[in-house]
Amino acid sequence: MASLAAVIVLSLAGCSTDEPVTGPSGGPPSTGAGTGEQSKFFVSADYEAELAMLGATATGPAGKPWEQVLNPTMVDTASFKKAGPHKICFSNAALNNPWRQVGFKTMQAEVETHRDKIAEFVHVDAEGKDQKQIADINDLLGKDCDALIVSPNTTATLTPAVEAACRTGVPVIVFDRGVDTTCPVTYINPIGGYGFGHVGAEFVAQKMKPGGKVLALRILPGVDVLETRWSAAKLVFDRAKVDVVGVEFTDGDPAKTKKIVDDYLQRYGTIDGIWMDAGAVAVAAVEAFQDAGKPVPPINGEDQLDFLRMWKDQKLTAIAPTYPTYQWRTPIIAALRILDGEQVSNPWKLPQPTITEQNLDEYLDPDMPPLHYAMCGCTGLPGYPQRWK
Amino acid sequence: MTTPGDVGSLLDLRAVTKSFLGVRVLDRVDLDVAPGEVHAVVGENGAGKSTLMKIISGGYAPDEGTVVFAGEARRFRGPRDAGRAGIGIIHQELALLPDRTVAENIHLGHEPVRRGLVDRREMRARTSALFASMGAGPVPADALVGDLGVAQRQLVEIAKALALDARLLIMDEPTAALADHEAELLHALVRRLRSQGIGLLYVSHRLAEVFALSDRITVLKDGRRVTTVPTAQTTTNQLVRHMVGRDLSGYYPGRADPGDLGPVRLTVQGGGNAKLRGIDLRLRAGEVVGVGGLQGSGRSALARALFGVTPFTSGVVELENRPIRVASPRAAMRAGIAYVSEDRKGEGITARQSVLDNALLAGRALGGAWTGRAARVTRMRGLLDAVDVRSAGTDQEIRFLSGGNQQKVVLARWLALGPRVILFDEPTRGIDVGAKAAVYDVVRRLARDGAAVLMISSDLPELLGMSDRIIVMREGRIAGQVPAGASEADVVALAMGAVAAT
Amino acid sequence: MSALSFRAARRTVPGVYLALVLTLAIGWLVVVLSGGTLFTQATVVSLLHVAAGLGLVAVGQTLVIIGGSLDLSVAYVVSLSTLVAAEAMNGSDTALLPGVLLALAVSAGIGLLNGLLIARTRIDAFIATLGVGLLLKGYLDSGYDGPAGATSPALVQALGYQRIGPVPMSFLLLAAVAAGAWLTLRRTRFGHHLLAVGGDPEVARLSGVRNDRVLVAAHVLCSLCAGLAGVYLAARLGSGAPRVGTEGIYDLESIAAVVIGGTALAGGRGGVAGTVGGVLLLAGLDAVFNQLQLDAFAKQVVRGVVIIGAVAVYARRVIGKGRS
Amino acid sequence: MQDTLPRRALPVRAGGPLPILAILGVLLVLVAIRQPDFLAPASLMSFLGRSAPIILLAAGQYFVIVSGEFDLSVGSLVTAEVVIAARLIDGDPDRTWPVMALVLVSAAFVGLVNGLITSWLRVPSFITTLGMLLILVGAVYLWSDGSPKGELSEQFRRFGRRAVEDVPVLGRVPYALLIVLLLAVLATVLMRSDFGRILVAVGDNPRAAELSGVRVGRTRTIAFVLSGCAAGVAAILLGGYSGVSFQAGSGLEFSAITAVVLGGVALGGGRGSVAGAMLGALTLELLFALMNFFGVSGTVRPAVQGAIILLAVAVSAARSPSR
Repeated sequence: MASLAAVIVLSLAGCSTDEPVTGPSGGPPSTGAGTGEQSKFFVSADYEAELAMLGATATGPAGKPWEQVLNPTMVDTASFKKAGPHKICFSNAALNNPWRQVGFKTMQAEVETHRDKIAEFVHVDAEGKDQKQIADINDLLGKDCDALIVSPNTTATLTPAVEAACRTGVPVIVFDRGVDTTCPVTYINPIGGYGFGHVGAEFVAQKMKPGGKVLALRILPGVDVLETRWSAAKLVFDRAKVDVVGVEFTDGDPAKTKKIVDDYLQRYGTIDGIWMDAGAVAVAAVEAFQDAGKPVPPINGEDQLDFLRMWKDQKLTAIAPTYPTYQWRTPIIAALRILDGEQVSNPWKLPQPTITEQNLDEYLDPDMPPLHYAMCGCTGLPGYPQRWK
Repeated sequence: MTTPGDVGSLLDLRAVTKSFLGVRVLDRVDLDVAPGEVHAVVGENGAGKSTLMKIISGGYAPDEGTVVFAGEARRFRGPRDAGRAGIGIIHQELALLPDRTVAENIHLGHEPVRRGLVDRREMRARTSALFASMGAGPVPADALVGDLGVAQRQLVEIAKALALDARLLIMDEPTAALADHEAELLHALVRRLRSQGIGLLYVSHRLAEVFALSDRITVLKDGRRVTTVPTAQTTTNQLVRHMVGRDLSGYYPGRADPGDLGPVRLTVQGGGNAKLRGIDLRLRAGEVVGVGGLQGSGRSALARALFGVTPFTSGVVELENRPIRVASPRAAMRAGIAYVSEDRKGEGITARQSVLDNALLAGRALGGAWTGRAARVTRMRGLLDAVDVRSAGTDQEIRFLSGGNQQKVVLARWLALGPRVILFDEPTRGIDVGAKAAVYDVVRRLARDGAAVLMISSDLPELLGMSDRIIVMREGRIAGQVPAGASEADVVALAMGAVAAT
Repeated sequence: MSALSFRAARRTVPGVYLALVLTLAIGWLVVVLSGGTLFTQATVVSLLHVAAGLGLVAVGQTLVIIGGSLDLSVAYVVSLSTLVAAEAMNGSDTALLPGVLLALAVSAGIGLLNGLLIARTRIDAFIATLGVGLLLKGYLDSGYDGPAGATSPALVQALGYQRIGPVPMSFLLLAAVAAGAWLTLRRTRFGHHLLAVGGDPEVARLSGVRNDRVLVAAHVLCSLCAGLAGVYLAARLGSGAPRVGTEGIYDLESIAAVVIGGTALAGGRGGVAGTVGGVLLLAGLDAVFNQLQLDAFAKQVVRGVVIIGAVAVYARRVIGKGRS
Repeated sequence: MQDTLPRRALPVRAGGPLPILAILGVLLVLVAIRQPDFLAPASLMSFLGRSAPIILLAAGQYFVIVSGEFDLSVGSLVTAEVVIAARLIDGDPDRTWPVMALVLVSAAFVGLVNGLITSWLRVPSFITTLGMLLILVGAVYLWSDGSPKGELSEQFRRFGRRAVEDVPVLGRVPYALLIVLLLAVLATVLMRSDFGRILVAVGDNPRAAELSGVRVGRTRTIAFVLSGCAAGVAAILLGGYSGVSFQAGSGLEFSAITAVVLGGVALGGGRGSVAGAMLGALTLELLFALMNFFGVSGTVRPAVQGAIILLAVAVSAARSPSR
């Protein structure tokens, strides 16, 4: 009886997906392509703006992308001018993955370079909980901070707390994920998820054999940064009439990734392109092809060193759009400028470099650990490289 | 006096039959109780009394026959149903929650409510009133039941049944654990309830109190009703004949001759712990020593102390003249002591394991040897055959066996170890007659093979029939000893203290 | 026997409050020595807010655990409830009440499903609620790719941010729910029956308690509490959040708070007062670690030790009592 | 009420592996229909190899569950061991063997601690291992500053990733499969031994076992140690299969418990076979593969999984006569 039920459930579930029949071009024609409806997070204007910025040139000191700005719109900060040394507070969404770890270490190093201006740097980790971060911000507001930096855990849900912080008059600087309010003095982030997703998908779509099959590997559903990446990739694939045979969630688990890739190879014989919304499991995906004895198709990863090394060693056809960790330096720089009454750009759009075949060697550093993010902009900071090891 | 089927009867059972696993536990039993009557039910252990009481109180449904209560044929769906109809029961095994207060336990399932909330004041008041009406000592309504002694718990149990305003009250051995003065209070209470028009079904082993209290007596034997007689028209002797009704001499294996007795196997001097005081004991090889006494008198505590379950905290234990320290069952087993618990389901068997696994459990627990495992299994199969276990095979789960066959498996478990001292606690509780005989044979054979046997039993004929001598316990001490061939009265007198002797 | 003196069943203040006071005292000392302050108004407000969310879930969890059961689906119920409430309200104050009621009704329905699976089909509570949790996860993952809906501004104001002195409304809500649960356990038939079912199902049955109904009702109440926590979080976050329950690890944390509060995992013993203490202890640890800016990972280790240690202490007490 | 049990002879012995075999059979038929070439030796071998870690964890969890306890710490133990191994080896092949030994020993030690706390401090194992879960995750994050460091050597990874090549008929046989087969045989032998029978008896009725001379606490502690060892081996295989990450073991404790229950093992102990538990794990893995083959959307997968677990367990609960 249980088995019978299993059959029913499985077949129902199987039927309910718009899974394309094995073949060159499947998918329900009504939606125009095989990747389904666009997420409700998709904002067409933002998408267009980000794509435009990919080609723009940044202003600011050369070789210091963390101080550069794309399309600057300066705002006046004279009202926040204050004599130092300062107390700077930081409400952090989480520290639970290598990207945030590398970023936070970079930020700490940046703080160290300003010892003369920063008397105290207070950091509170919300452990990935919206609820705790709201409480944390509230808590920090009672601590006489001269500036408050927030890296929100979720855009929508942290908005009220950030607004409350703005109302107290403390200069608020938001980076990484944004908030749905314009009250912070500045919002710092690189070009963004659409750009990331677009670059990877363009590469994969171009390099793969025409009419081939692409497998999209995603980390989790429902995380806004990741959703925007997929939204952009969808547009590229749909426009290029690429057959996206599957969109799977890996939970960032390499074992799960390998199993999924393995089963897709089994099911379709070959997979001609891999697109990923984050690089964490890129190496596992490549390994799955190697272990199955299949050629590794065009793939995108991120700037984590294990992937870059594999790329180099295995001569992969690959690209690494980045979401640079050097953006963790900028909030500190911005905070100090604001407290000095200097103008800053709002939004502060940082360049978002892409690692390609051509510049790969610049980012390969044999001494750094495999999960280090190459685009940290940290080589000149105090404590390098030991701090990041 | 009413006759069965009379319109005036409160409860009327007709041809009630119940089988468990093919064993007929009750066979066409008729029984009736009138309002304001105390109807005693007597019989040996395993005669079917408890099953009958559970059928009346909704714990079991009868296979055949009818239950007529207050003029209506009823088929109770559960204890709640029966309770609501007006049938209360005092359980033999105490059905109380140790982590709840006296008042909460008494009112469980029918808490007084005022404005939607449980009225704790009312509960306390009712509790005090109940104890007052029982004439019992003050049991604080707010004490946790877990903090009470056995006797107080028994009183709580009685109060719990009374709290329901029952029209029929079933008492299943209510005085078994009570001291004399507490039993007297209970008797007074029973008379008071009778005068209020409540019908009482009174199950007891104490014939004296049966005669003192009851209006009529029904005798059950092997699941059948032997007779129902007005109390005034019968005597103890007649009753015992009805209850036993068979030739005891053929039923129990022969006793040991004095010449068969071997050296002293086990001695205890001044043994004591929380439940025992000043235990002096000497067991010789080849003898079966019976242990009598009321429930709670320390009989089981003695066996459990000797087996290291709740060890002696004072005194000296010597096995074959060498002092030993029995700190755990395992230590006891290593010294050659075995123990068959009275609670077969809770402490004897592992219900979902096979017959063979159950039988091998003790041997496996002790033996670390990898060699000879096959031989051990073969030997055990032989033993299981020898004690005549009836099962669908040694791979059958033991829970599907009858109580008697389960007990035989437990016996085989210990026989395989060749124990030098073996302690039996109610070895025949809840098993059928055929199996009893087999158990008796095993007990005697163990003694003949040179073991010292200690056997606890509430079943006086069994105790008298099996033992070479009987020690009787009272309030944690050994009250005295009676030789083989003594009478039930001798044992009872010692067990209850001379005052209450029949 | 007569010499036996009775210990009146004074329901003493659970030991967890002693631990709470000690933790806060030591925490305060360490924080002050390192040059900070622990009991600023902002910190206290934050602490109480964190406690409110977890506390609501944990009070419900206490009820099922007392009944000898367990609920691993609460985290998903919390998430679902935020979404149902926020989507029903859709930013309008007029839909406040219907939104709250709908969220609670949906939660109660899930509790009913849990209860029926456990009481009727006899699936172990662990597996039953794990399975129901997976069902909910599937629904949430496929239905939502991020925060959705908008909580009515009035509710955000009243429940999410309003406070009296340092005490947020949400904590008062927790206090009210906890008081209600306390009263339920102590002063209603259902409460008495629940403690009996958890203590010894057979005794309860013989005493005429309908075990199945009691267990189902406990699960409905537990899910209602989780649903209420969802409503509070919707108010706090301003919208429905499909991952808020799992991010908060409300399933395991609520169980941890319950056992730290002295409720026996086997059922039949304990109460909500202890649970609230357990919640405050966990929130207090949060506060102290925040002030000292210690790693969240170190806190994780401390929590693990506290959970095991607390239960070991309770176990020791029970053993000691059994021997006396 | 034991006495009221129906007398009918059960067609299938409760807790036996037959029901799980039936489910597995149905899933295999579905696979055969949907993806016939999956049953070819090459892909079947690789499937079995990659399923090895969860099968091992299920076997380890079985020992604990059948003795009447829970082990919620295995997932985080796997994570911890993988991260520890990577940091200690740090890509140096010479350290492979000592570190592997250390992984096994430390995993066994964690099991020992779980067992001792549960047995001697009388903390319910659910709580003990929940606390241990938090401690392990916290400690390993703390030790590695929140990001795994170092690298596993190729020698270490070989066990989870490589295979014996050119085997007649089968093609390549993963080392992981060989290891799991060996350990499965050992586990089966163990469960048929005196210790195994005692372990089940302890889960069935600890009181009766104790009064038959069984050292209940020690027996259960050994079960926890076995679970820890299984987690250690699973960590070696999983680390080998997929490399180092903090996600290596996350959620595996629930998968393992689910697998064990699917395999007909009763929570609370006393019933079920280790073969059933391992087959349960295999079934779960096959279910995931099947969902890949059927293209079940990633977001509804948990729901399918939940529904199947509930149905399977409800059916077996309905079949089981004991209440």
